[in-house]
Amino acid sequence: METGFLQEQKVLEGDLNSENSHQNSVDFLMNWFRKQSIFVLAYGTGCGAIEMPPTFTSRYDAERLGIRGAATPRQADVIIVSGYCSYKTLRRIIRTYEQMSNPKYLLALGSCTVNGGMYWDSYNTIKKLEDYLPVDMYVNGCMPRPESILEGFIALQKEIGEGKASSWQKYEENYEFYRKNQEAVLGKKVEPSYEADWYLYEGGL
Amino acid sequence: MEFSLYGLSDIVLSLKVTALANFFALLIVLSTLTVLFIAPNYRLKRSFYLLFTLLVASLFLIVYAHDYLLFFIGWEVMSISTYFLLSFTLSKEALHKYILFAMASALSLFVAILLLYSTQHSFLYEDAKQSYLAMSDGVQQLFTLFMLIAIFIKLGTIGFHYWLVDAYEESHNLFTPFLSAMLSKMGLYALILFVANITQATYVLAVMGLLTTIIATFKAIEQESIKRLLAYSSIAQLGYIVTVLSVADGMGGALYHALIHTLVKLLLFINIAGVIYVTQKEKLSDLGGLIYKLPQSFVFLLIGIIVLAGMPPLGGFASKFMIYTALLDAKYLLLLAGVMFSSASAFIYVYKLIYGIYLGHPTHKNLEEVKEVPWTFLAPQYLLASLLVIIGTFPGLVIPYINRILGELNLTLLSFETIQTLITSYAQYNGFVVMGAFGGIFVLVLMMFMLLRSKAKKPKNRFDIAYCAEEPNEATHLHYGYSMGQELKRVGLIHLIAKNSSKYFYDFLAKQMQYFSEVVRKIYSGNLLLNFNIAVLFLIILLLWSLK
Amino acid sequence: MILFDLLFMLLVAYITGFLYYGLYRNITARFQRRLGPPVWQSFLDSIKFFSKEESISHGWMFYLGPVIMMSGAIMTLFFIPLFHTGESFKGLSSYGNLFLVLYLLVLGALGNALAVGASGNPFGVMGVTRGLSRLFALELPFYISVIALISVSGSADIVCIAASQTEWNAFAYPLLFIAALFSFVGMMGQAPFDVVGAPVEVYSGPASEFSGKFLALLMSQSAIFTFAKLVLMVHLFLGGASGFVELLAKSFGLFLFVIAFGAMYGRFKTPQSIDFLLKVPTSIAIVGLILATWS
Amino acid sequence: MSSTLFIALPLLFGFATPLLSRLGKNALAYTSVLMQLSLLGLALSLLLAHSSTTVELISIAAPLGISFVLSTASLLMVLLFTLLMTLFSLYYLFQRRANAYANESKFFTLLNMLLAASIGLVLSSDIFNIYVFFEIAGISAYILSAYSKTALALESGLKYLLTGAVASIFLLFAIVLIYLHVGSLNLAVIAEQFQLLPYNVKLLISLLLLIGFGFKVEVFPLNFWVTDVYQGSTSLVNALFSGIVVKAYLFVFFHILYLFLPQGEFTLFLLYLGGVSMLVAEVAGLRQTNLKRLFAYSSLGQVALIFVAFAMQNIQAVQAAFFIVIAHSLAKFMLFLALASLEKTEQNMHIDRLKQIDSPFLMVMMFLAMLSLLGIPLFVGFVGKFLLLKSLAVEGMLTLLVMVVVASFIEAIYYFKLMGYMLHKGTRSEKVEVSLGEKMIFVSLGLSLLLLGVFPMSIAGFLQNAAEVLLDQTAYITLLVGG
Amino acid sequence: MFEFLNQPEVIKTIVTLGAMSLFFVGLFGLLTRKHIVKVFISIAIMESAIFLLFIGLSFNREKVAPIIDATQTQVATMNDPIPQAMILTAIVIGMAVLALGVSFAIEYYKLTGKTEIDTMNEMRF
Repeated sequence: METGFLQEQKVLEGDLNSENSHQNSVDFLMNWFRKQSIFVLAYGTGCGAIEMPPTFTSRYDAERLGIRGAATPRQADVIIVSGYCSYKTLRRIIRTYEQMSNPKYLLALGSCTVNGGMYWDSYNTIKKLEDYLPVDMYVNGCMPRPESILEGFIALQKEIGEGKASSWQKYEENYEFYRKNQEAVLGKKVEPSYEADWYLYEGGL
Repeated sequence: MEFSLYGLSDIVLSLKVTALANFFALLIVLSTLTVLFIAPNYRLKRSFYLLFTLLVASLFLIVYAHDYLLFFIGWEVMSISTYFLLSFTLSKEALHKYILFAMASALSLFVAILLLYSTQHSFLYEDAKQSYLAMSDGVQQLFTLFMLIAIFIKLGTIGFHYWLVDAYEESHNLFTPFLSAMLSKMGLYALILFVANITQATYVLAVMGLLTTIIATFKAIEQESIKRLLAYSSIAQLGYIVTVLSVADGMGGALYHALIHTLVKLLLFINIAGVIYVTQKEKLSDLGGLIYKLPQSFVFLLIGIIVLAGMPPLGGFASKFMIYTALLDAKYLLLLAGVMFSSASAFIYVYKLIYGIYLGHPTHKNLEEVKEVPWTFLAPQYLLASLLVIIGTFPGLVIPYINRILGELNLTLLSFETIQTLITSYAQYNGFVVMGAFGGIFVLVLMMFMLLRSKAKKPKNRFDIAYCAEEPNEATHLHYGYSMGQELKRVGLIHLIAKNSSKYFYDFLAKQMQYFSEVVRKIYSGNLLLNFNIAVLFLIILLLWSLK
Repeated sequence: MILFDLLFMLLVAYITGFLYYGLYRNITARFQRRLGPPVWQSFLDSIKFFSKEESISHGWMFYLGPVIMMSGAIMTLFFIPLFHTGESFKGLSSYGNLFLVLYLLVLGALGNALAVGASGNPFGVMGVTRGLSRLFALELPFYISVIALISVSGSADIVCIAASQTEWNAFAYPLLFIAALFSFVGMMGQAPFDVVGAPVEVYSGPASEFSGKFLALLMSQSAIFTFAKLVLMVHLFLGGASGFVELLAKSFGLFLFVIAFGAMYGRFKTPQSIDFLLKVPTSIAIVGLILATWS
Repeated sequence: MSSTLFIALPLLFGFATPLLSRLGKNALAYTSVLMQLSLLGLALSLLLAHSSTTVELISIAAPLGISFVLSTASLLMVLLFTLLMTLFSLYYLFQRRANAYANESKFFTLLNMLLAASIGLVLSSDIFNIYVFFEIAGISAYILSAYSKTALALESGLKYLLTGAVASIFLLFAIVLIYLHVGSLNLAVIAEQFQLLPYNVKLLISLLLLIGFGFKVEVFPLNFWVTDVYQGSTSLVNALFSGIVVKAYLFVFFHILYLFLPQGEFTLFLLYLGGVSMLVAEVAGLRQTNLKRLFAYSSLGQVALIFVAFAMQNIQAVQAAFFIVIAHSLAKFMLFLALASLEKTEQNMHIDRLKQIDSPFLMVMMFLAMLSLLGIPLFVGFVGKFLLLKSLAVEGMLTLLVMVVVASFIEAIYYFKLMGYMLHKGTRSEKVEVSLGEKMIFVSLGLSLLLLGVFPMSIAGFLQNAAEVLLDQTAYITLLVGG
Repeated sequence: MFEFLNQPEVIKTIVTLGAMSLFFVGLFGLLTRKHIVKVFISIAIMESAIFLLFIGLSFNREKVAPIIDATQTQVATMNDPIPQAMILTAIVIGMAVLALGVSFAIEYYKLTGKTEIDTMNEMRF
């Protein structure tokens, strides 16, 4: 009988391996791989970033679940919006999100991303992240402890494995909506000045 | 063909067709043709062509001369015609620097050959060895000193390279390829003659060669001007040859590398000439991002730098391999390590070169509007690049020719089996297999890679890069690598190389010379009284001296 | 037959490489008192990246970069024999030599550097700059050691060098081995010489612009390349290998040492690492060379 | 009779100039050309008809007389002088600078006196005659130097005169001593008996001769006046000074030296004296910015080179010396004429002005002359320098060889500095017109430099013959005394 | 009383010593005097010293003047005429040179006002 974090590991892995349906075998395989390997952009957008280092280091060791940090958006699968999000940060988050390659997922921490939280009447923070970027998973708490974040990741992994986590497709489908909201906050000459490339896709190499 | 000069029966001169001479003559023909190919792009005066013809003629004279007097005459004519060719573009200071070194080279060669003549009364190459042996020890050293100074100045060996870099940088773009490919080779030819005919000044060559390769490489890394960078690279490459000539069986490697270096420097300088022709910019910091504007040029420069860095599978590796095994054979292990070290350091400037010009971001608006260089620039590059690829694939191809030269010089022949392989006592190398394997693997990997499901999409503009979530724009400084290598100066040993320059020495020398002149010309003070006194003093001294 | 051999070598290298990488992550985790990912985690990562829906390419040079790097790794592998005895699994080593391998070791990295340059990402170029600056210092002790070995064994053929060892070169010439190990740690991208891809400082350096399948390819080549380098070291210093068990044991031992070394030390800055490499390991190597060849 | 003509004709013409100038505006220039041409023709005909050394005696009484010896060597010098004078007259004719020489007839008188004296120096075999021609050449040179009567010209004339006077005193002293001991003025007689004299007398005479001629042949501590004189005089006159006068003095000095001065250590001393002169002159010239003065320093260096070559005292070196004499005379003559053409507005040219001048033709010609002076192959300067250095090497005088080469290098520094100024890229404001006649002269001089450089064998035999004759002491003595 | 002075050796010694001292006086003047005219005078003194020396040493009291007429036909008993001829020539030349020099000096003085030779260094270095 394992004790301590070894036992916890077992519980979490058991949760991961639940069966899923409505996918063909290739998709299933792909999603299984995606689920097993999650690269999280090391980008602290708000106060909740303080909880991320313990999550990824020795105490909580997210790597045992295949979750590890990535420095650049090009390599990341998940971006964590950790708490309140000022306009200034939003601009960066949007750019980073658009630079990540599909499939990509967004994990939002804390109540501030849901409804503004304690910044509900702030003049320079957004209230509802959903209006600007699609969110795959919310993790509640102010701030969520690393356990909660791990919980959130596991839930995300589960959704990925089942093929349900498809916010990136939602973003592409409803781009005008998101774009309008973004421009409403960030102004007409909203950065990024380039257009989302898949939107005007011209073919690859 | 033997004849005498100046109606003096005691001087026998001779022109002779030898395999060595043919080898260099071939290089001259190749360089001349390729360089003339790009000439129509420039508006040049007729006198330029006249002088160029004179230069080429003098090169042929140097190569086919079979005695040191004709050789010297060719050498001087080469220096002077080069002077006037350089005068079309060089600044006054650079020009003066060039000619002073050229004259110093010519005059020390003159002294050397006269010393040679003084014992056996012959300038012929065949008698050189005997003449040398007939000298006393001190004169032998003096002779070697003068001869090597002459050669080193032409080669631009470190310490004697002060003129070379400026001359290369400021010379006409048409002329730089020739300067690097041919004129420095004449120094090499002199060195080969010296080593083969007279004596192998082992330690001097080894030390100078090694210092040259290492110092020039690190100097090249510092440069921001393309032509300066390539000039230092030329110096370093010739340093390899000087090093390898210090060992007994190094001649094969030296000749091989001379061939490769000629081809690659022609290729690189013509490429650079093309880039400068279309962009009018000569600094790495003013260029950048040209890869999609000048794709063909990019590929040729790529081939050039692969050869320059000595990377397999192209010809550069074959010659480096010959050099390494020659040094290994002679058990000059630390020397070999030093040469390999500088060869590894060369990657930096090689990358800096291609990055600064073709990769990264364009630094000026008008760089985004340039077109591919004219075909007159591309055609010689096609020729040279294909030659380099062929030599890389069949590295044994030139061995029979080199063997013919070696046989003529009574040196150990290189072993030769098939044209695909290079065989030395330590190892063999099959260029065909390496090239084939690389090509095959590359194609297979590429095909499999392209079959992958993942779409490769292209960003809409060049500012879409991962930049710490910031949005760069026109004003952002994105072209970074052209100043590559600056941080190396923080390393103590390299700082030592970067900080010091022969410039300080020569400036010091010039200043002292001027002071000296200032003192000496006080004699001509215009004061008759003083001078009469001096004259009488002279008379008295003479009297005392003769009465002693 | 040779094609089969090559394919087999590739397979072995691929599997072993990923295995080693998994073990590397696991063992490093243990050093840090955590559990670490499963052994096959690196493989999963690479397949995940292969299966990304899209990947960003900055033009054809960028596209070709990882391919060149992969080709370089495979070339390196092919020109190093797996075993120094027997007929099979020699790869193409009879057509090449140690000098060729030394150059092939950097071929891929240079090819990739072009791609990084073409991407236009200044952080990538910063990484490349660091890498190239460090490269020559890194190579010098290794070169000296290798030259000494070639000179001692009288051949630049890897098989001959491996076969000529009556006792392991590592014990016969300990100074050379120590110097070469310093370089080897750097070549494996381990601390204290891992400044090239430092994620926090230069945004993961050369890799910063690679996404999706490009990154996956880079990961795969890294696995193959690691294995190739380990085999080279085994042949040069650890008496070679005549069977899989011996090869794996020796190479894993070496690998273990390298990662342990890497886990224990902090990171040198670029000039620091150059300075260190040019002073300490180079001096050791020179002394070693003199001792080895003095006669 | 013919060799006397070389002296008589110019003198005659010189003193007839006041009459000739009455004939018309350009009569003097044209007749001068004619006269020089006839002299040249005479010299050429002598060259063609010439077989062996001839002596010509103007007798006064049976044992006394003035004798001229026309050997191959002296014929060579005469040819050179007449050729240069011809070119000079032609240049004068074409250039038409009447305002610079207001009193043309006097100028021509002096020119012809100079020529006659120079030729006289070369031909005389009588030491007192040498003294007389020495003085005549001197006086005409002083006046020519001070001719324009500006402060600079007068200063240079005065300096020239003072040094010349002192030199002549020493020479006269030497001659007096010689006569007192030998009792004859004939060079051959002196040569026969000189070796019998006591050592101290020989020494004193040698030193006095060295000092006397040393001023004129411009060796190191005695050449301080040269640069001032060149700077103060006009370029036209300088062309003659460096082309003719110095060469005559050099020739006669070494002629005397070969005949009766002590050998051995003294020769070695002369060699090193020449080497040091050359080095000092070139070093001193390094920072010079006044063109005329710069060329003067260069002349000093070149003359010292000739000095070394003559002092070597073997056939090859003397042949080399003749080559350098020819090369230097032609090239310096050309340079000074070019300078005269450039100096239309300003007398003392600063080298900076070379940047302004727009005259490709003159530039090219000056390049040719300078390259020849520097001893670049394909030019005649190289042949001389090469032969000299070769014989130095063969004799094993390596120190001297290195000295000469170093001096050549220093000379190259400032000549190439000049060329750098001439090649300067930028706008050139001063256009210099060069008439067709002038061009012809320059081209012929330049071509001769090139042709002699490429085909030196055409004159090498002649020069070797001249060298042999000059060195052959016994033949000279038998010719004059025994014959 | 001064009969011994008639001895040729004594005469020659006196002449030599006298001429040489004159020469050195001139030389001293040449080397130390700055005024141009004094320099010319020094030169003239030096010249005269040599003339004296020559004439003094070549003249023989025993012999007669070298004039050939009806009575004098023996060349052997005549004094050598050449020194006198030479010295006459030299005096003429020396005179001419000095006259020329003085005329230069006058012209120069008119132009610049300088009389000292050490200040005549408009051209130097």
